[in-house]
Amino acid sequence: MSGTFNILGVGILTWITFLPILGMIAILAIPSGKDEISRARSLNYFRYITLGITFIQLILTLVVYSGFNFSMPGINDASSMQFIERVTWISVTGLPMLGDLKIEYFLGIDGISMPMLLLTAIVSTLAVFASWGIKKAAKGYFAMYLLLVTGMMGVFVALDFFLFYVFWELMLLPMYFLIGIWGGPRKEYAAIKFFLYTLFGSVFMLLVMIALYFAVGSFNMFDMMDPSKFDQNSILAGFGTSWRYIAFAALFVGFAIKVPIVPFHTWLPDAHVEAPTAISVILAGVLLKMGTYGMIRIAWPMFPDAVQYFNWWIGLIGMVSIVYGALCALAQFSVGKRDLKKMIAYSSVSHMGYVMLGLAALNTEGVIGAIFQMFNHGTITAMLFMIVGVIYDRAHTRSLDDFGGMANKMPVYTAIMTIAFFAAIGLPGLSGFVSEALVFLGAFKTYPVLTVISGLGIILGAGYMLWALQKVFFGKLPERWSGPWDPTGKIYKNDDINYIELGGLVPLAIVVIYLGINPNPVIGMMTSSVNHFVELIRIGGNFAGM
Amino acid sequence: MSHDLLLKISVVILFLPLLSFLIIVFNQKRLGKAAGIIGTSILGIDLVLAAIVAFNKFVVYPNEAIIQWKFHWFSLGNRTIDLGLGVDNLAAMMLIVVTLISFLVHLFSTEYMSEDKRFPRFFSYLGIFTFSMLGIVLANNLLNMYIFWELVGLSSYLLIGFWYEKDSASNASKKAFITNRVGDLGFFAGIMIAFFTFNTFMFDEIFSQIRSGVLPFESGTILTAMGILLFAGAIGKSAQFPLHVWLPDAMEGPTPVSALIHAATMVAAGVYLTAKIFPVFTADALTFVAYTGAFTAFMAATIGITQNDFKRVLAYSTVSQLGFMVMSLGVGAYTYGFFHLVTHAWFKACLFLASGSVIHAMHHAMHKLHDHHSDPQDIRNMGGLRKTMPKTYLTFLFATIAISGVPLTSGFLSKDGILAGTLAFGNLSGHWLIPAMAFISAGMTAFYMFRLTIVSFFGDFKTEIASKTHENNTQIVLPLVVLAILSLWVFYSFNPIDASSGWFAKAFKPVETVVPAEYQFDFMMPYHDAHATESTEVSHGSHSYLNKFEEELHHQHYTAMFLSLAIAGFGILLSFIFYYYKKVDPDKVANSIKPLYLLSYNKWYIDEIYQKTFIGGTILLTKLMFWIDTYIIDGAVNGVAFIWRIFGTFVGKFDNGVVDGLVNLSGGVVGFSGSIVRKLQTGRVQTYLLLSIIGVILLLWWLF
Amino acid sequence: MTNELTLYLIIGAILFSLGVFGIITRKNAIMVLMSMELILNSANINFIAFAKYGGMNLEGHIAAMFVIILAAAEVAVALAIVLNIYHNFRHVNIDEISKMKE
Amino acid sequence: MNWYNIVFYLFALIVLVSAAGVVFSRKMMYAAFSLLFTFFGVAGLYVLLNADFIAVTQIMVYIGGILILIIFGVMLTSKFTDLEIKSGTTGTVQYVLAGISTIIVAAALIIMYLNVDWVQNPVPELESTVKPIGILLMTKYFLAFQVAAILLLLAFIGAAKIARRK
Repeated sequence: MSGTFNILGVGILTWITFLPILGMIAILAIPSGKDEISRARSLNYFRYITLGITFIQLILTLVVYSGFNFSMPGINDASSMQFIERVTWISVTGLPMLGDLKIEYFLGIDGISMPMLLLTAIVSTLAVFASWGIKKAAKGYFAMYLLLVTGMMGVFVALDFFLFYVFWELMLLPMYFLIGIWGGPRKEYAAIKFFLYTLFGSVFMLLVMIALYFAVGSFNMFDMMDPSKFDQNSILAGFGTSWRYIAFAALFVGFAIKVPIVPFHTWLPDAHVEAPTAISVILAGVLLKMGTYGMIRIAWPMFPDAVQYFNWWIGLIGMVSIVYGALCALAQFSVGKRDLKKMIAYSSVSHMGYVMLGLAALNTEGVIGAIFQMFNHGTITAMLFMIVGVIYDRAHTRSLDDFGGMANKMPVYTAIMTIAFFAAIGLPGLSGFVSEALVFLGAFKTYPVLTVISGLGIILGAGYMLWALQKVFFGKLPERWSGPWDPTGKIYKNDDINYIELGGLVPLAIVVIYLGINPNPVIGMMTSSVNHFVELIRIGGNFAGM
Repeated sequence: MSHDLLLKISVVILFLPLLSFLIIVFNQKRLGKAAGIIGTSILGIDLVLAAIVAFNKFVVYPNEAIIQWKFHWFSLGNRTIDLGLGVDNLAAMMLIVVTLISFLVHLFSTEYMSEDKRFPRFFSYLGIFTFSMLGIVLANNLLNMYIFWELVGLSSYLLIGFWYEKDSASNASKKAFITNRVGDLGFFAGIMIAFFTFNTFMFDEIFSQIRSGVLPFESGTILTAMGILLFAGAIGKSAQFPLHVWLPDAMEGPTPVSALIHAATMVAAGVYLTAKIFPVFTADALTFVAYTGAFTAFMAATIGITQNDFKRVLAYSTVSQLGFMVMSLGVGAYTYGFFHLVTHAWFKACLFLASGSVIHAMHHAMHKLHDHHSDPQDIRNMGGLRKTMPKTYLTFLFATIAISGVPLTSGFLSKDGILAGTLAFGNLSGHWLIPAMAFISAGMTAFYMFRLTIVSFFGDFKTEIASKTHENNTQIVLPLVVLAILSLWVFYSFNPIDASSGWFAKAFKPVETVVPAEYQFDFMMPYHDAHATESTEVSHGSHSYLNKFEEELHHQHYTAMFLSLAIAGFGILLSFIFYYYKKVDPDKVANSIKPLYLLSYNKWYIDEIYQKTFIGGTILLTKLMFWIDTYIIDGAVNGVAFIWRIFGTFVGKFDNGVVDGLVNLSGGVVGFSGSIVRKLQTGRVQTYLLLSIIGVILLLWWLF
Repeated sequence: MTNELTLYLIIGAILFSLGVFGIITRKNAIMVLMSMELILNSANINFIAFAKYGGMNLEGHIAAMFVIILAAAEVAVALAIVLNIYHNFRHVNIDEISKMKE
Repeated sequence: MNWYNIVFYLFALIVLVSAAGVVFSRKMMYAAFSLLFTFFGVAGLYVLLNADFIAVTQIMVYIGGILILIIFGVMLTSKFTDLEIKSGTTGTVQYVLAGISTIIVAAALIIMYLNVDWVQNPVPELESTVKPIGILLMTKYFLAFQVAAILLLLAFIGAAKIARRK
C-alpha cells in the first residue's frame, strides 16, 4: 500500500496539507456583513467552513491511516516512506558559490509522522468548537486558523528540510496574529515573546540547515542522514567531530525552544495565558509536538553520534523539565495570580519533559512511550485548555481563588474535567498512563537514577491537579456565582456545559479512554519505525566509536 | 469446571461491577432510588459467581498453584506488554471477601444513604470501586496490579470526597490520593526494576527467573531494594507507617465506604500484594517489612487509646491490625497474615457498619431534636446505647471480642498465629523487639476496643441525643449479623484454639521463598531445597514442615496463646476498671503522664511534622522555583530584550539625528510641495479635468 | 485654402474645446451635461468627416450612430441622477455636492 | 465660392455661434435653446457629408429626445416662477485657466490639422446610406447593435429606478 492516493490527480498528503488554504480563500471571499443579521450569517459561514474543512481533513487523514502500512519503517529510508509525493520545486543551476540549488516538494509519512498527522487532524477539528465564541474580526480569525493548520500539517509531512523549514515558519505568522489580536490583556507582550523566541530557535535551525546543505549538496533529509553522502571536505563530515556536536546542539536548541524544555520555556506560560482558548488548544495540542517531532525526524537521525554523546544531558534536561515544570505548576497555588491556565501551561512543560526522558532512553519502550506521550499530551492538554476556556467564558476569571463548589452547578462539566485531570495525572485506564509508564520503563533501563527522580513528577502532578480540582469544584459555591451564568439566557441557557463545548470535549475524552484501554491503534503504527529508529541511532552512534 | 470456564466466570465477576457503574452513572436522574437495587442485585450475582469460583478452586483444583490466563495488551515490535488474570487460593478467598463485603455494604447503603441527594452516584462509585478491587485480586502480574491499584486509588478518592461540600472531606480525599501516590511511586520503581531485570510483569515468570538465579543488577541488595520498593505500594495502600496518615482522615467519607474500603478491602490490598510477592523478599526485606508492621501496629494502638471520635478509634485500630498482618508476613507467618486479613475483614467491617448504624441513629436523633451542632460521632455524646440499639450493640460487642483475641472467635485464631510467628521469629533471628511490640499492641487493642464499647454502649445516656436513638431497620442490621456470625471460629477451624489443623491453614500453606540462600534467613529456606519436587510428595505426615520457621512456629504456639490470652485479658480488665466500674479516673492517669498522653492524643504529631517538613518544604521549593522562573530565567530573557532595546534606542537616536535628518530634509521638501499640491485636491471632477487638460498641453509641449 | 476635411476637423476641434470649457467652468450639473453633448457632437463630426474623406465609409456612420445611442442612454441616466440629487439637496451645483451618502 | 461652400460656412457658423451660446450664456433656458441650434447645424453638416441617415438620426434623437430631456431637467430642477434660471461658474481663477488652456488645445489641434497631410481617399457617392447601414447593422455589427439595444433598455430602466423617489 505504499502507492500514493490521488484525488483529482493530486496526492492525498497535498490535499490534507493545502485544503485549509482553500478554506481560507473561501472565507476571505465571503464579506463580513454590514448589519447585525448579515454579520451573524457570515460568522456562521466562517465557522461551518472551518469546521467542514478541518473535518474533511480529518476524514482524509483517516483514509491515509486506513491505507497505512504498519510494517514499513521509514525514518532514514526513502523507499519505505509512504504516500510519497515528490516533484522539483525550485531548481536553479549554475549559481556562484552554491552550484546547483535544488529544492524538492517532497512529502511522505512513516510511523512517526502518522500519529502526529492524526493528532493534528483531531485537535484542529475539535478546536474549532472552542473557537465558536469568537466574534471579534471572525473572518481574520478563521482565515488565520486555517493557515495555521496548513503550516502544522506541512511540518509533519515534509521530507525536504527546506520545505520543512518553510512550513515551520509559515505557522509562526498566523500564530503571532492569533495571539496578538484575539488574546488577553497582555497579548502583545505574549505574541512578541512567542515570536522572537521561536524565531531565535529558527535561526539556529536555519544555520544548521545551510551547513548541512553545503555538506550534502541537497536539502533532502535522507541524504543528510546518510553519512556516505557527505562531502568529505565539509566540516560536518565524519563522526564524532566537535563541529557535528555544535551543529547538533544548535539544532537541538532550535527544536527545544518549541518543545519547550527548561530553560527555554518561559514563552509558554505567557503565550498560553494570553492566547484565546482554541489557540491554547492548538499550541499545546500540536505546536509543542513539532519540537520533539523535529528532533526525532531531523536532529536524531542526522547526528546519531552527537545524540549518544549528549544523551545523558538530554535525559537530565527531561528530568529537570518534569520536576521543574511540576513545581512551577504547583507554585501557582502559593504565589502569583493563581491562574488555572498558567498552571496547566506549566504542566505542559512537565509533561513534555516525559517525552525528552523517553527519547533519552533510546530503547523501544522509551521512544514509543515518548511518541505516544506526544500524542496523549496533545489530546489531554487540549481537553484541559478547552475546559479552562469553558469556565473562563462564563466567569471571566481564571483565578482559582474565585471558584469552588462548581460540582453542583455543573455536574457534566465536572465529570469531563475529572476525566481530563486524571488522565493528566496518568491514571491507568486513560491514555496518559500507558505512555508515562512506557517512558519510565524504558528510561529506567538507561538511566535508573534520573528516572526515579523524575518519578517525583508523578506525585507533584497529582498534587497540583487534585488541588485545582478541589479549588474549582469542591467546597462551597462562592456567593457571586450562585445565580445563573447568564441571567438573560441568551448565551448560556443552562449553567452546565453546552453542546458545542461538549462537541469538542467528548470526542477527546473518548480517544483518551479508548487509547487507555487499547493503545494498539497508535502504538501499532509506530513500532516498526521506532525499532528502526532506535537501531539507527544506536548503531550510528557506535559507528563513531562511542 | 474447566480452567477455561473458571477464568471466564472470573472475568464476568470482574466486569459485573463495572457494568453496574456504567448503568448507574449514565442514568443517575432516571434511576433514582432504583440505583441501589440495581447495584445491590448485581453485587449479589457477583457474590454467587465468586462463591462458585472459590468453591471450584478449593475443592476441584486445590493443588494447582494458580489458574491463569495471559494475553498481549500491546506490542512494541520486538517485545509485548502482557496482561492477564489468574485465580490462586489467595485470589479465590479474596473474591469471596470482596464481593461479600461489597454486597453487604451495598445493602447497608440502600438505607444509610437513602436521604442523600446523590444517592445513585454513590452506588456507581461503589461499583467502580468493587471493579478495581476485584482487578487487584485477580491480577497475576505486577502491571495489572498497578493499574487496578491506581483505579482503587481513584475510587477511594471519589468516595472519600463524596461529600465534597465539606472542605475536610475534599482535603481528606486529596490527601489520601497523594499519600498513596508516594507509595505508588515506590511500587512503580519496584516494577521498573522487575521489568528491567526480567522483561516481564508476570509473578510466576519473575519467581522462576529469580529461582534460576537471575537477580537485578546481579545483586542481592538490589533484590532487597526491589522487594522493599514493591512493598512501598503496600505501605501506602495499607496505611503503614510512615504513610498511614491518610487513613484516619479518610473517615470523612460516608461510613459504608469506611467499612468497605478503609477497613475490609482496599487497605487489605497492600497486605494482599505483600502476600503475592512474598517469595521475592530477602532476609533484609523481610526484616524491614516486619519492623514496619510491628511499629505501625504499636504506634496506631497507642493513638487509638485516646481518640474520642467513634470512627477514628476504629480507623487507628484498622491501622494497627494492618500492622499486625504486615508484621506477620514480615516474620514469615504467611498463613496467619493472610488469615488475619480475612478474619479482620469480617469483624472490622462489622465494627464499621455498626458504627454507621450508631451514627445513623444519632443523626436521626439529632434531627428530631433540631440539634445541628453536636458531633454525632463523638463517643462522649453517646453512652447507654445498649438499651436503645440492642442488635447493633450485640454485634458490635461480638466483633470487639473478636478483635481483642478472645477464644472462640476468628480473631483469636489468626492473632494467636501471628503472635506465635513473632515469637518464633524473635527466637530464631534475635529480633526480640518485634514480638515485644506485637504483644503490647495486642493488649492495647483489647483495652481501647473495650473502652470504645463501654463508653458508647454501656452506662447511662450521656446526652439527650443518645436517649432518643433507636434501632435501625433490617437493611442495616442484617449485614451486621452476617458479619458477626462470620467472626465465629467454626468457619476456619473446628478446633477453637488451634487454626493449624483447620481447612484454612491447609489451603494457604506457606509459600517457598525463591531468593537464593545467601540472601535469605536460613530458617526460611525450605528443608527439601536440594530435591524440590520429590519432597512435596513426601511431606504429608502430621509433622511435616516447610522449613525450620514453621517448625518453631508450631512449637511457640502454646506459649503465644497463653501470653496473648493473659495480655488481652489484662487489657479488657483494665478498660472495665477505668470505664465501667470507674475505679480509676482516666483523666487523672492522663494528667500524670501528660507528655505521653499528648503524644498519643495528637497522633504522635506526625501530621504536623509532615505539614512542616514535606508539605512546607515543597511549597517553599515551588515558590523558589517559580521565583527563579519569573526573575532569573524570564528575567534573563527580558533582560536581553531590554539590552537590545537600549541598543535599539541608541541606534534609533543616530538614525533620527543623522540618517533620518537627511531623509526628513527630502521629506520636508516633498511635504512642502505636497502642501501646495494638496490645494489642488478639491475633490471636484471639474478641477481634475482642467488639470488633466493642462497636463495634456504640457505633454504636447514637451513632445513637440 | 485647405481642403474640406480639414475644415470639418477644425469645426470639431472648436466644438470640442468649447465643450471642455463648459464642463470645467459650469456649476450646474445640467449645464455640464449640455457641454458634454457638445463634445460628443464634435466627435461625431470627425467620424462622419473621416467616413467621407478618409475612406472609413459606412463604418464611420455606424460608429457615429453608436455614439448617439450612448449619448441618449447617458443623458437619460444622468438626468435621473440629477433629479435625484435635486430632491435631496434642492440644488444641482456639483461643487457643493460633496457627500455621496444615501 | 460655390453653393456648397456657402451652405457649409452657414452651417459652420450656426454650429460655432450656438455652441458658444451654450457655453457662455448665463441663463439656462438660453443655453438649452442654443443647443438646439447646435444640433441642428451639426445635422446640416452631416447632410453635406452625404450622411443622410445620421443626419436624420441626429435630429430625431438629439433634438427630439435628448434636448427635450435636458429642457425638462432644467425646468424640473429650477424654480419655475424664477425667470432668471442662471447657472453660476466655478470661480474666476478656474475660469481664466480653463479659457487659456482650452484655447491652447483648440489652437494646437487646428495647427496640427492644418499641418497634417491627410491621406485623401474619397469614397464613391451613394444614393442613400440607409440600406447599406441597415445591412451592416444586421450582419457585421449585429452583436454590437443588440448590445446597444440592451444597454439602452437597461439605461432607461435604471433611469426610471433612480429618478423615482425613495
